[in-house]
Amino acid sequence: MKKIINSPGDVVPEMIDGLVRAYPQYVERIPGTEAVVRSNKSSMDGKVGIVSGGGSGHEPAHPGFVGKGMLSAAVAGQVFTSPTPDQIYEAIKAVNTGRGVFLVIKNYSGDVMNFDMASDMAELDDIPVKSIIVDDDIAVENSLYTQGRRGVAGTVLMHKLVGAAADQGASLEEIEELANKALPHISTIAVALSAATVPEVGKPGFELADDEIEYGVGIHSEPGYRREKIKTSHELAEELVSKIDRELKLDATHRYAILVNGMGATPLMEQYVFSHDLLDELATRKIKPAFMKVGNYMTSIDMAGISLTIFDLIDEKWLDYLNYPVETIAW
Amino acid sequence: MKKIINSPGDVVPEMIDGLVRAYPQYVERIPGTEAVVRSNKSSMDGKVGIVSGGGSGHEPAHPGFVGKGMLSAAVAGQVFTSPTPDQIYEAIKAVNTGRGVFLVIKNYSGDVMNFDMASDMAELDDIPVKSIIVDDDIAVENSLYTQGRRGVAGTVLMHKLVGAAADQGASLEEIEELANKALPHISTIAVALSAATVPEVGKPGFELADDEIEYGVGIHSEPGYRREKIKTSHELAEELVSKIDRELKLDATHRYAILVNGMGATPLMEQYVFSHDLLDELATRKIKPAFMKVGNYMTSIDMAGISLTIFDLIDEKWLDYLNYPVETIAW
Amino acid sequence: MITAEIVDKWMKLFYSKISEQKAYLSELDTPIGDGDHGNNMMRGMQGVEDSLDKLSNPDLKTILKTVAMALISKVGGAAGPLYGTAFLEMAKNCEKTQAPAELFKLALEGIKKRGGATTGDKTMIDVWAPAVAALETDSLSVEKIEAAAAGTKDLVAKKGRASYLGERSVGHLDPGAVSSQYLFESFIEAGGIE
Amino acid sequence: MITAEIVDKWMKLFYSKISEQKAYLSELDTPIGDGDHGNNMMRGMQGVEDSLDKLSNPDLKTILKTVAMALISKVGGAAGPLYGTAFLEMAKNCEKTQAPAELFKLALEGIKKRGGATTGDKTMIDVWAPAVAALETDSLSVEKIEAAAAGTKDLVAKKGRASYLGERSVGHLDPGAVSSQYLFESFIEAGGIE
Ligand SMILES: Nc1ncnc2c1ncn2[C@@H]1O[C@H](COP(=O)(O)OP(=O)(O)O)[C@@H](O)[C@H]1O
Ligand SMILES: Nc1ncnc2c1ncn2[C@@H]1O[C@H](COP(=O)(O)OP(=O)(O)O)[C@@H](O)[C@H]1O
Ligand SMILES: [Mg+2]
Ligand SMILES: [Mg+2]
Ligand SMILES: [Mg+2]
Ligand SMILES: [Mg+2]
Repeated sequence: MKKIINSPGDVVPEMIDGLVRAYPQYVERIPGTEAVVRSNKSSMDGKVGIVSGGGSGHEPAHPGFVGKGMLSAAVAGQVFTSPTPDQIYEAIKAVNTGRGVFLVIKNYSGDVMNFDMASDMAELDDIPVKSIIVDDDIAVENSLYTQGRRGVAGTVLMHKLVGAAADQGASLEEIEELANKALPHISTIAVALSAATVPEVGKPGFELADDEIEYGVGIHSEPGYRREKIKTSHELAEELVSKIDRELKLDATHRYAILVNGMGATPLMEQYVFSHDLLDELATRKIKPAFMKVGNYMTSIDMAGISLTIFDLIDEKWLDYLNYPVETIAW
Repeated sequence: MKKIINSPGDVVPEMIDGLVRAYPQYVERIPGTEAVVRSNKSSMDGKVGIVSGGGSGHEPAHPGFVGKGMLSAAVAGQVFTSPTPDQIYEAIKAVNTGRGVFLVIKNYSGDVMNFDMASDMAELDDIPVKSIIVDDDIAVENSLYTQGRRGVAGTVLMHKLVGAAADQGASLEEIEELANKALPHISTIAVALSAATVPEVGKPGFELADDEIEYGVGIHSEPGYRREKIKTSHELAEELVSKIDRELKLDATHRYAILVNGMGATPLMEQYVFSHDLLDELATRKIKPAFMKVGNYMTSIDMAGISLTIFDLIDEKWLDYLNYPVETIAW
Repeated sequence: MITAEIVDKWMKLFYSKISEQKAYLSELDTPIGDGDHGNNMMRGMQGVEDSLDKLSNPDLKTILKTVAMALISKVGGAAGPLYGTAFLEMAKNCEKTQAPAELFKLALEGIKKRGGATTGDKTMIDVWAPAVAALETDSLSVEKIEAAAAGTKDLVAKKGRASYLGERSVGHLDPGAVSSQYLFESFIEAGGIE
Repeated sequence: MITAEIVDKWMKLFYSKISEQKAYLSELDTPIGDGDHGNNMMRGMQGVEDSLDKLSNPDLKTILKTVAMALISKVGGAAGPLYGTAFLEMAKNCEKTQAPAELFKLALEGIKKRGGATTGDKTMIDVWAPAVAALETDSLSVEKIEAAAAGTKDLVAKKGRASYLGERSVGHLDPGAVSSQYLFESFIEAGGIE
């Protein structure tokens, strides 16, 4: 493991420290926690607070999305480990201005349980809390009898959506409704060229041969659905689009938002080449995205790979929410 | 080599295609070239045009910085290879609205010569052209008898500066003066953990052992000044700051802008940890930056490593220029 | 009869087992999880140790609650709320009963409620449930616990990260089941069932 | 006497040498440059080939200018403007003289002016300068050119990317000198000095 760090155990506090000191205009640390909150406090007045977070290792998610128009606070756990309820509870308290707090949770047992416990704590303080559990990763078959699907890059679009609605004055109930309505229309699928190395573990989460890729991996080195010899960007685009097509039933009369997300070690060069093939692939289905972003948004430390998120904008307003101006480090 | 590409020879045109189609609101391709120009044409009216560019492989530089308030156009050469004069000439023509065009060139023989030839061509059309040759990389000793220093991440701050001045109506001469005045106050130094792999070459530009780093590498796998066993982030910050200190003579009464730049494969996690140590290191010198950015701005394909740029803001206005709002993909 | 002294001894023993097996637990978590279970438990037990150090002569409720709060605020991930809830349930109920069978049963119910998993889902519950059953018949033994943990190898994961693997989770021990094995072994060693 | 036919033959021979040595030239460019010189020259010579294919019976000036423009618009990097300028200078002056010594001398001056380098800076000039001198005394030979290219090994680079290495550039051949070696060898093979 070759990384620019000090002690592996200090990565999270040092990273949060570096982030808040580099960008004091956007975020500050909630004292005694690894959570960050907007510096622009007045931007939260009279608005529903939006709190997200999860394990670290997904930078710029989640602190990079804290700011006017998007998240109110973000809580960082240890690397790939859900934050603890006490920290989430502090974040909830820090952003509550009386209209309640909405939690954006990625669907992992740990995240769900810790955020749940934090909600319980907040309710004892009479802070109204509602939440959405994002499960956009279609690599895993959905089932009532299992944990269900994972929350991955599509979560960032959810942040954007509910953040914009909150900034425009939506109520906690309206935000919950918006989130519930949008969720089934957001699908993500990834492909990995190499796995992430958790600093405290010191070696990659899985091994891929020099010419192997794996479809459907998660953002914590969770295994995917198929391992293959490396394919061209064009073939990857075909595979990922067809997987999402099966889920969302892509329709030339709909409008779509696209997020091409780099996993951390994949340069923009490759992300743009992939975008070229992706847009060609969508064009064969007569689809031209109404909104698109390409870059590192929900990473997996130093994993090489890419994820594709497609969001079916069945509601007029959703595109406006995506385009709504924000003041964050990383959107 | 494991990359998300099609044919190595097609990387540049496909990448530019992906970029312009993903972000039509910011940029469009100049027909028949690998150059991109602002989509917002009226933002260039009555303003000096700013053109930059160079070899590809530095994404988001340079097309990611095209937009109102920053570059007017950017020309992309083959990977790590200067663009040709005909393409630069097309970009100059595309952005000239009568007040002339300013070129931001990184100090490499190839870039200097090709941009020079393009200026000659433009002068035949009576387009006034001036330029700055950025040489911020202090890893190389400066000398009149050699090529001099390389242009690296500090170039992005130069883009920001002259772009803001142009947007505010500065003349070609004023922009040239600004660039010349600012240049000596921008210093950059890098450290690499691994080298970049040019797609057409297929293997890394140099080899570093599993526990080795190299100080002072360039953005094209040019060798640096020292190879060592891997150090902590804290020690790296010490080394890089002290190198720049020797050059800029850091002074607690001055204001500084900082750019922590990831080389492509280094995750934000490490960049923020490094920022933490950097800010501590500056604090021992009683310096707190007036402006700071952390992220991938001037990359070297998939090189792992980081560069540090410090910009001594001796002129009041420079901070305003850095903070001036822009409409680009990547600033 | 669970006493404050037993809990104190139990936690020390558990801490030392976790320290020894930290790397092994994370390794178990690698093929079917995210490779951090050992680190998570280690961080948690360090927190428990630190918190218990600050108590002098605590009563049973205080010590159980302190363990719970340390685990909840230090472990994170899935294991934190689950182990935390287990101890919280014991703390809540230890004034009514100090019988291991009853307290562990309530703890197990807390785990089930918190995580929504049940027996056979290839989680820590597959150690907790047989352990509670054995406690109820006064037949808890190291062998039974080990067998229960070993038994998770053949199960298909239904909850937690391992569930994303579906059938491919078969053939691997569940890391949370193994850490729970250590928990019960430590409890026995601490004299909890004497 | 340089003629259009000789240039055509010359370029075909140069193209085939570049094709053969593409990987080798990029390899030479790796320790002291950025590893692309072979690719750059290959792209350029493909461009030259394509452009020349479109000409029918060109005169000397047209063919030289076509080569120049193809190199300028296809190679990029440092080599593009330098080789391009060399052929542009020949094109500009080939109506006044067709003597190799004179045309190559003007080309060399163009290279020096464009790049600001001089003899001994470990660049292509260290092949061009001795080649021109030999042409002037009618003594150009493959051996002399090879020796000139080989001689760049001992030099310290002062211009181009290799200059960033300073003393460490010693011990490596200059890639542009080697491609220039091929250029002059092709010229001899094409009958340029007969
Ligand atoms: N819903 C659940 N119910 C019971 N136990 C669970 C559940 N989810 C996960 N676990 C247990 O937690 C263990 C993983 O813990 P850990 O690795 O610390 O957390 P994470 O999965 O968040 O990284 C699993 O091995 C399993 O025993
Ligand atoms: N200023 C210069 N004058 C003459 N030749 C130069 C100069 N700079 C570079 N060269 C030549 O160009 C060669 C490198 O060409 P190439 O690799 O194609 O371009 P780049 O360095 O831009 O990648 C060097 O080996 C050297 O011979
Ligand atoms: Mg975890
Ligand atoms: Mg080059
Ligand atoms: Mg785990
Ligand atoms: Mg080169």
